[in-house]
Amino acid sequence: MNLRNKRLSDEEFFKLREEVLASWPTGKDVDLQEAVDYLKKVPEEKNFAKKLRKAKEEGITLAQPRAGVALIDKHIELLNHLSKEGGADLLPSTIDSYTRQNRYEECEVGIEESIKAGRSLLNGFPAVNHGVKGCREVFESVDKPLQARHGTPDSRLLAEIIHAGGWTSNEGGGISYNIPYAKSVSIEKSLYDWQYCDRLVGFYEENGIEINREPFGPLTGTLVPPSTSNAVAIIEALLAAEQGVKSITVGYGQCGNLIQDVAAVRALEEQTEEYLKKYGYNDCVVTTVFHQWMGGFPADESKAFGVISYGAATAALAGATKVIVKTPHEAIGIPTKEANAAGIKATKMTLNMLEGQRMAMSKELELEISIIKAETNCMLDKLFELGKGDLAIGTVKGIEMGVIDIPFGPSKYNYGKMLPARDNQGAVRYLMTGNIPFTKDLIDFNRERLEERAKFENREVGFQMTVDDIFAVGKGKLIGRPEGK
Amino acid sequence: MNLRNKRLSDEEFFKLREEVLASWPTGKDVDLQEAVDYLKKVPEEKNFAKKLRKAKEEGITLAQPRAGVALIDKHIELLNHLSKEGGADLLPSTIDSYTRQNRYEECEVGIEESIKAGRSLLNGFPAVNHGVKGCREVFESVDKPLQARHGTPDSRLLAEIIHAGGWTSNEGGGISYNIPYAKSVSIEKSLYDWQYCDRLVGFYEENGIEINREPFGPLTGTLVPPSTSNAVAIIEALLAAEQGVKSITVGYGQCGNLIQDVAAVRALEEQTEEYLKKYGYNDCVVTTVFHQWMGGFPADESKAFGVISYGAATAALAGATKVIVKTPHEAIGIPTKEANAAGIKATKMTLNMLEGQRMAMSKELELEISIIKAETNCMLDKLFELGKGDLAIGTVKGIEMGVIDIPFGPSKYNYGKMLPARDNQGAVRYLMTGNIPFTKDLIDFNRERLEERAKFENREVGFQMTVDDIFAVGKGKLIGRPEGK
Amino acid sequence: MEKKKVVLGVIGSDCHAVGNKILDYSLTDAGFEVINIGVLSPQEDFINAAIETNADAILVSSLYGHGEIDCRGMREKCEEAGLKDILLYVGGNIVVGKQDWNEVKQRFLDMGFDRVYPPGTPVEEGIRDLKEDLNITE
Amino acid sequence: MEKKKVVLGVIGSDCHAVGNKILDYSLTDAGFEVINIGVLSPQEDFINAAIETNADAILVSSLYGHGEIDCRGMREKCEEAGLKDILLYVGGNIVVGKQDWNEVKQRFLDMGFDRVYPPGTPVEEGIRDLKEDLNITE
Ligand code: B12
Ligand code: B12
Repeated sequence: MNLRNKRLSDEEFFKLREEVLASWPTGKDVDLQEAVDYLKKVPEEKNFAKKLRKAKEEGITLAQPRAGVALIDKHIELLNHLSKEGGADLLPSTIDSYTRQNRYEECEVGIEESIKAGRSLLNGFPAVNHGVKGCREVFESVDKPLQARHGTPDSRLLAEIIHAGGWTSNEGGGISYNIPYAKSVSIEKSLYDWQYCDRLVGFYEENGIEINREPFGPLTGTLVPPSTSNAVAIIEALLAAEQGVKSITVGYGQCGNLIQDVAAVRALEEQTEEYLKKYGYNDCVVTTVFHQWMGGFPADESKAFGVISYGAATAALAGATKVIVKTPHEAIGIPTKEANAAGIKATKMTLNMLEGQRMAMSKELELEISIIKAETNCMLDKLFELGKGDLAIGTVKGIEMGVIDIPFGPSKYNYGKMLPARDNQGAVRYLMTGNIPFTKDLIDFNRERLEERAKFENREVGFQMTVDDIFAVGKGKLIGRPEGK
Repeated sequence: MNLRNKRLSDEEFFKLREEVLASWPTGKDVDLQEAVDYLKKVPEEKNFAKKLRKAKEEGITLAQPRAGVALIDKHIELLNHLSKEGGADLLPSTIDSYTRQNRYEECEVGIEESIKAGRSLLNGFPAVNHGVKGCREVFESVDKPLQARHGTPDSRLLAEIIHAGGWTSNEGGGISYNIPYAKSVSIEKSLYDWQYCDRLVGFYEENGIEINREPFGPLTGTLVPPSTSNAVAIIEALLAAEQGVKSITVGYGQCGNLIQDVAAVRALEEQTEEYLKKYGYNDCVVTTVFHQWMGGFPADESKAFGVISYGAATAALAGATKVIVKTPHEAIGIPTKEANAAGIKATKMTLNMLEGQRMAMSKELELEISIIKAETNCMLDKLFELGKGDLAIGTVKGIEMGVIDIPFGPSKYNYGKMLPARDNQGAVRYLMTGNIPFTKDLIDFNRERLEERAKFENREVGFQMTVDDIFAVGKGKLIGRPEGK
Repeated sequence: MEKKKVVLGVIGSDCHAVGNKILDYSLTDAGFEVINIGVLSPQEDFINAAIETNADAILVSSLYGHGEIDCRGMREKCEEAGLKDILLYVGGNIVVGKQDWNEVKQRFLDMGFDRVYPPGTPVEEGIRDLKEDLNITE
Repeated sequence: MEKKKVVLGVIGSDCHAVGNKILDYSLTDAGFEVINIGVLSPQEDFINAAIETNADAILVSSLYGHGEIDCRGMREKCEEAGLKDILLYVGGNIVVGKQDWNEVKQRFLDMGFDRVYPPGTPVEEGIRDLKEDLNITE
């Protein structure tokens, strides 16, 4: 492995490919040329990249759920319910957690036990085990574009199987599907493996098949400051573009302060486009995805509807191309198909009421956008510097040094010294910056905002705020204030 | 009856009072002096006016449901459920429709049949029939301030009974509880009867009891342009202030375009305060109430949650002092207590997430505020002119002439030539102004906005837009566009 | 062909006017002669209007929940007034709360209504049924 | 008094780290010595850590839904490894989906867990129980 931000050569790619396909029996059924032919016949409205581009042009926000169960027939039933009853615009297949760790033997156990128990014992669809045939069966039984959503550091075999299966989008990236999802996979390894996934998409693009790629925006879903997730999204977009990816959806997870959230999406879209242009990737279509609140949810279903709808409203006002939908069961467990459809319906109703409405520009919004962009630039500039111009190398070094530092990331490769907390309006700020190379102005700005809250709450700025904020939404508030405040 | 905008003399008031109390047997139990003593003992947190003032100072938005059933014990059970399980901040007692028409005999039938059937056959709480004693029983069994919410052109006896019963707020007004609720009650008569209700509150104020009054903002709840409902609210505020009312909550029903809705609430609060000052009422406390969407609802409960939460978010961003909550049963029928609590919980969750957040000022918001204020001024100026300075007289004449014209008002005293429709962003505009005395600039502005929509939809501006807009929200959209648009 | 006449109104102490205005507009548009007695109308007003105009059908709306009380005995009063077998429809939100629709429907059929419509019924459905019941062919 | 030792971790292929970090922080704060093996931990890692440190209790978190598969046989493995009667707690979102809690609890009690916690259990509750079960008096 010799990681650089450079398009994998055909030689390297096809050599790796042999290993990849040999790693589990279903790998041998992937035939790239046959897959290209298959994908050429996919109608326009079932192609993920095309549907996203159209939505962007029309200025509308599409709704997409998360969903996946162990068995093919149940999975088809589920997806059709979400499409027809729920009104989903885009369909997912959430992949189970064993597959994410490449533990396909355990998937077999999960599949068998699910058949026996008559209910899914897996938390997602084990696409590798079901193989190209199974994936196509699903794809041919639904009426919308399909995407794999997972959290897999090494998703090379998965990518081969789902794309050959007709699924025209894959979520993930070398950072975003490592640090929140793994403990001991090096960044070098996961970036390299995701170059493979991106290169595969690049290969399809060169053969006339549009396939969408989506870095996972929310990361740990827990108080991630916008500039941190935006920086990661932009890195992954640049790395993907280098491998030939053309349709890129950058993502962001709702923090809860409306102006900050809108600013984050706007900054994300603009900066992604700027960086892509700057580094010579001129023919990418950049779209955005907004994730409804990704942290701990309230257990009460009515309250959950409030969180869901507020997220939908924010997505619309931000002008995101799509929104990922939560469900009223979020706090408890994987939703039933009914609960999942309910989340989509509340979302779509809200989107429909806000169709065509955008948050107007204001002094406050302008300020937030400029702060987020400045913070993001600090991180990205440093990575390029560390990599002497090579972003892949810079990223490995930078994450090791804490230039990018993801709160609550379980990976041992994460620096883990940054701490976030909400300010007095609920915007997520940097409480401790660890090694993030911010300018003094930016550090002061973050600090001042937190001091304002501390004063209001009559306590010190500190880790207790972070802890309180983690539980706040679950308890029915945005900001974790002391009792009686 | 000699209607003028002049504080009723004690002589006139107490003479009328005899008749009023004699109109139904429970009237004789109202003893004003005893009521003052009773109300003096009401703790601060159960006084409506005080709780609203505190919320305004703290900049928070309170949530209040609508609810009422025929029998006292069931009504108490209902209110306690909404307070404890739902988390309502303020409690209502919605009055049944027979009481609203002063048909107390039919209430008796409804009460009896409800006992027999074991379910409420009345659509609200018949407070007059239950009398002071019944109202106090309710009040003493709950832990929050109580308000009567109804739609009664002549609510004099009702007002006497509820206030003596410890309920410290009364909704309504001579226009807002006539035109949407009656067919053949003259404006002269209803304004006069509401002067009585206001004077009663003034009497209490003079005796040291704070009581809140709330003109009914949404009127027919169906595409009412902001300036029309704002004008009515300001008139009723001025008329109430003249009778000695000090705590006034002006209201507005959500139209659905976020900027227009926020602008409407801001304009309403500012202009009400301006007009009160201008006419010498310097010690009134003005608060605002935002009604979640008052028109036809979607029957699907998840979609209803979307509408409810979006309304809650708008209320918070507008900075309204309270929000009136809808329920997931809205399209079908009076909600169960569980459904009602569910609506409150979704609302409060949304309010909590937005606590302290306000929509920032922008060019767009500024424009909307200025349009609404200009339109409102056109109507109010004309009324003062018609009344030669007397607003009560001017209002009677003005409504007859269509200076104020409420869409879909069933009253024969309503002019009925104005037609509203949504523009291309969903804001409600004047399609036909009838006799409303707008300047040419304002008429052109409304027209241009509608033409923009017509162009987009490739059809003419016209009544079909209005019809389509009436059904739109029920069908899951804000704007009633032709198929495929 | 002569236009069929329908009496339209909202019964009892009910003030919901929007649906009534839409029904008036749509029925007229569909070729009926509409006698609209509006909101807040007692049974007697429906019956008198039907007698005066020799109407073919009475369309009762009830939105506010008291429909069950307000509609009782209406069929009998029609008969007494000599309106034999006049078509009697009712629609809107005719009872208090979310109740089992089949039961609700039966209650109103038992009262003598020919057709009973659930909340949110599209106008087109009422018009289609009217044409069928009055043997109108386009 | 010597600190009681608890092994803490998230079992199986589960990466949910936030609750784990909070539990670590709170247990330490409450006076326990915490051996936190973190996320993505197989049964063996819990057991080895408990043996190495001579721990008093093992606290298993499972959030992602595979808890039922991942926890099976854990009590037996403890016994085999010589951890006789070690306290075994499990909590989080331990099964797939919203299921009847009493049934779920029974399933895990039958597997040999001493205490089983539903979603969203406050940390304080776990700490209170630990103190009770380990006879810690403040
Ligand atoms: C944040 C989050 C994520 C983040 C996690 C980031 C990270 N690395 O930590 C991300 C986005 C990466 C993620 C991924 C996934 N997630 Co997740 N996630 C959540 C979420 C929203 C919040 C979890 C959280 O941090 N809560 C805050 C902490 C403080 O609370 P806690 O974790 O519940 O822990 C507390 C208590 O439970 C208790 N506790 C926990 N363990 C124990 C043990 C004992 C003994 C005791 C006494 C107490 C106790 O104390 C803790 C501290 O207070 C929950 C839903 C929710 N709760 O709202 C879903 C949820 C846990 N995730 C779920 C799933 C399925 C997944 C995925 C498989 C993706 C998918 N299919 O959607 C992947 C998992 C990948 C993997 N390999 O594990 C499901 C689990 C479903 C089920 N059990 O049926 C949930 C419930 C959502 C849902 N309803 O579908 N997730
Ligand atoms: C707007 C509205 C109001 C406005 C009415 C303004 C006005 N003057 O018109 C205001 C705010 C004043 C109001 C007041 C009240 N309302 Co109201 N209102 C509504 C609301 C939101 C929409 C009604 C509407 O205009 N729909 C649009 C029109 C086009 O549709 P429609 O009325 O349903 O009529 C269509 C069809 O039903 C059908 N149809 C109707 N009749 C018939 C008859 C036949 C034969 C056929 C074929 C078809 C048919 O065709 C019509 C045209 O398409 C409904 C709930 C909802 N639907 O979302 C509640 C609702 C009707 N109101 C209700 C109530 C209870 C009241 C109040 C008593 C206050 C309260 N307790 O909350 C007062 C009534 C006072 C009184 N004396 O009547 C309840 C009735 C409850 C029940 N039946 O169990 C409802 C259902 C809300 C609820 N869930 O609580 N209301």
